[in-house]
Amino acid sequence: MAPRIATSAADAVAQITDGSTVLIGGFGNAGQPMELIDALMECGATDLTVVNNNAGQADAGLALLIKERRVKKIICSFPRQSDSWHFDEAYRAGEIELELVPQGNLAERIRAAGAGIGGFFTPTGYGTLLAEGKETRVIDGRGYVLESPIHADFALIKALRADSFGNLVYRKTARNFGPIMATAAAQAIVQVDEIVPAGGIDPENVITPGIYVDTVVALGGSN
Amino acid sequence: MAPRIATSAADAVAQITDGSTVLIGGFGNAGQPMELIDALMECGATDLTVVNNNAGQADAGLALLIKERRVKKIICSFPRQSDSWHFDEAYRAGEIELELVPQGNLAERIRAAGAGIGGFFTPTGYGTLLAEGKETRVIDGRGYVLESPIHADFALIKALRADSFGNLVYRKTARNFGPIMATAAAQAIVQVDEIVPAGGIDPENVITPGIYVDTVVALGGSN
Amino acid sequence: MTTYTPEKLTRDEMAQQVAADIPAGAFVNLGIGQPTNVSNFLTADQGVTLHTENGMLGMGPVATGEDIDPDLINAGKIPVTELPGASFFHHADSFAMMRGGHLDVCVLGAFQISEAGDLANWHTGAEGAIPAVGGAMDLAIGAKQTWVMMSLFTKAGESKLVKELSYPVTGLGCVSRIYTEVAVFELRDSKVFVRSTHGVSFEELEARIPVTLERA
Amino acid sequence: MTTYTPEKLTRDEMAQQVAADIPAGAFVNLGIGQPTNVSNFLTADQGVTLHTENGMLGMGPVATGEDIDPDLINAGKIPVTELPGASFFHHADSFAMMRGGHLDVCVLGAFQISEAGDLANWHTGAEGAIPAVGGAMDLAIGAKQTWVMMSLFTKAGESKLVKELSYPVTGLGCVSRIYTEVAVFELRDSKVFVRSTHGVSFEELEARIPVTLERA
Repeated sequence: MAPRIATSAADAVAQITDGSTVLIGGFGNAGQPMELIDALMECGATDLTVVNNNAGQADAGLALLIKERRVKKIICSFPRQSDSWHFDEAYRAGEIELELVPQGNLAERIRAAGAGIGGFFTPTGYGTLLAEGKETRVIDGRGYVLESPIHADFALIKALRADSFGNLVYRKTARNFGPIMATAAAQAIVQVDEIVPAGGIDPENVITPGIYVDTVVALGGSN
Repeated sequence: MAPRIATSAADAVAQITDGSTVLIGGFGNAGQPMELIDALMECGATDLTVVNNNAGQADAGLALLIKERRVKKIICSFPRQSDSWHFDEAYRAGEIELELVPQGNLAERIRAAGAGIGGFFTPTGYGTLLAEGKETRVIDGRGYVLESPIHADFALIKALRADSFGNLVYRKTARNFGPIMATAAAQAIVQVDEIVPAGGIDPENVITPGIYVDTVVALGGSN
Repeated sequence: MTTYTPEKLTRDEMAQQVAADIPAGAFVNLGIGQPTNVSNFLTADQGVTLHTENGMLGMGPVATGEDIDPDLINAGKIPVTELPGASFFHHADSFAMMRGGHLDVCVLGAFQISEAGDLANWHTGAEGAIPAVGGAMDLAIGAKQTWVMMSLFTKAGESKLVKELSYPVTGLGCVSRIYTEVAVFELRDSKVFVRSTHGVSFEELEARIPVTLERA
Repeated sequence: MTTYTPEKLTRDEMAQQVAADIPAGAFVNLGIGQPTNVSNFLTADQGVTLHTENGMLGMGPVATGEDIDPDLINAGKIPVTELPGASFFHHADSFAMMRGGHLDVCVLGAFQISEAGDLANWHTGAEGAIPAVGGAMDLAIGAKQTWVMMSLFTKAGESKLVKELSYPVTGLGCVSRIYTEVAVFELRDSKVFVRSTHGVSFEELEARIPVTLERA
């Protein structure tokens, strides 16, 4: 189905309800869907489980969601940064649950959810604290940890351009988690700079096929 | 390392030795590296394990390798076709081993090898003859089979174009197994229509990054 | 309500029924053989997107004449065309799309279906037969809904809808709808509902099929 | 032979040594911090391709002025440039490249390394510390060779090369080479070889390090 074209970021995230699991794209500021995160802040949904590489920076976006205690749990690889003070405070107060995942396992677990894989053996993390309590196995002499897929209700993603069928292209390292997060969420909500007609993206160059995209909002862009 | 630019298909496959495991791309004729397969035929390597979606058709390419009993084992999803008479004869004579794998598991097993995954739980094949003897597990109410990666010594792949760093683009449904096979082989050998200078392929549109490509031969093309 | 028409459905009428049942905007994979014919009855209004497991969404009609391109084929290795908004992807991504439950409907042929929705369509199990599976097992369990098109009876007159499969299974509990020339069935809650009969009455069907049938 | 120079290596000299040791044509990931400095000493002749785990091969130097593009950053979130022949890919593909053993060399910092090549660099394990791992565990075990750059002693004068880790492990048995200001070590066959010493003698080093050292 062609995606819904939302009229605004607020309209795009309107279906996100309390208790949802939300994948949020981006690595640093590159690919971060800032307007969608701000709209999520404004829409009031709380009790969220958020999956992102980090746990918010400074006083914007995800950091504000955490400050307002709207995130009950975060699954991420790198929460501790020089400007992650809102997470730090919530964590030290015991008011946010942290599931720490090596970055590559985080990516592969998201991909597994989208790909219908029930679990996979990864060498990353074997023998470490982050494998404690997890099933392990030595295969051909190498140690592996069994990791499970991360399914989500929603994904918030930033891409460069969509066509009217929801096919997406990204820009440089802003691609990062977007393509896999789109596959792992029941509803993928995407902000783009522009929407072009079907046929406006070469089929050879589509990075995220439209089948994965449910809602698109065009917000213009700085590029 | 920039790939070796071979002077001919024969030169490209010259390192393939007896007993090698060889991934061969293509689905039907689309993406089939016919010149590389012919060169493999001529180079004399025998006792091969071949991974391909099919088991050869008519009197060309892989079918001839099978006819000449150069393939001791084939891993494929669909050996039986109206024109797979050479495979049929070798199989009925007990002169070729067949490992039959559902097509999606075949693809995922090849991807797993390239991605350093030690094994994965797939729902495909659960409860069927093709899961016999394999570990199974019910996860969240759904049955899964544990499948293992398929590593190879060589991959023979057809792409449309390479740059001098080995970055590849494919053409339409000829892409099929090429990108994943390139990642799963110790040596990926690629035939292309043309080789362009570095910078000749937009970094956003690269399908196979050059890191996976070891040997490239330009053979011109019909397109 | 179980509806009735006096004539058996032709193959085209079966394809037409399947096409009419596909929800607007659905992503659909049509298996090789009879299911491929469904595409001829999809309307532009429906906005259905066709997937082919060899790496494409937005597949168009079969290619003819100068449009034939050996690099653009469907899973049956027939040259096809591409529509605006199409996309290409590699085999692992294509089967991830199927296995991950992203296709709405997949339409397949079958040797047998059990009342629990178990499907057999890949292997007769006959002595000396060379097995081949292709994408059958991925298709069977991948889509949100798996529908089957088949003739209801074998040439010997035996029902292909059975209590338990005698052929090797392709996928367990995956079939939710069966289109045949004499009836359309819906499988849910471990029951077999007869949506319509064609050229036979519900009672005649009951007499010839070894599973308990429910009126829809 | 274990070589000797009278002066300790500066940070730039350490980076220079690492750069000189990287094989021509290698695919390399340089970790955040000191390892990033290695790129300043790679020569064009070497033809080394840099990977950044946030989805790029063919990374160029740090971007300045008008070349700064917020969509083109490295794993340290610093704006960088792209070289001809670069490629972009998503996070799962990028970490598959690492985990699958396709990178030749990865250079990392460390808190501690054991004589078996176990690496600790992600977590001090200190009370109240907020753990963060990022790509450290993927990098440690992913590349064909993992090299470490660090000062050999803590501020308190304790050796970071130890018999067994006291810090939480990042990856087991993964480190094959250690570059420090006073010595370069090669770890193989469960032994620690001293390739060179700088400003200290082999014997002085032996006295300060709690593992058995071998002459190279």
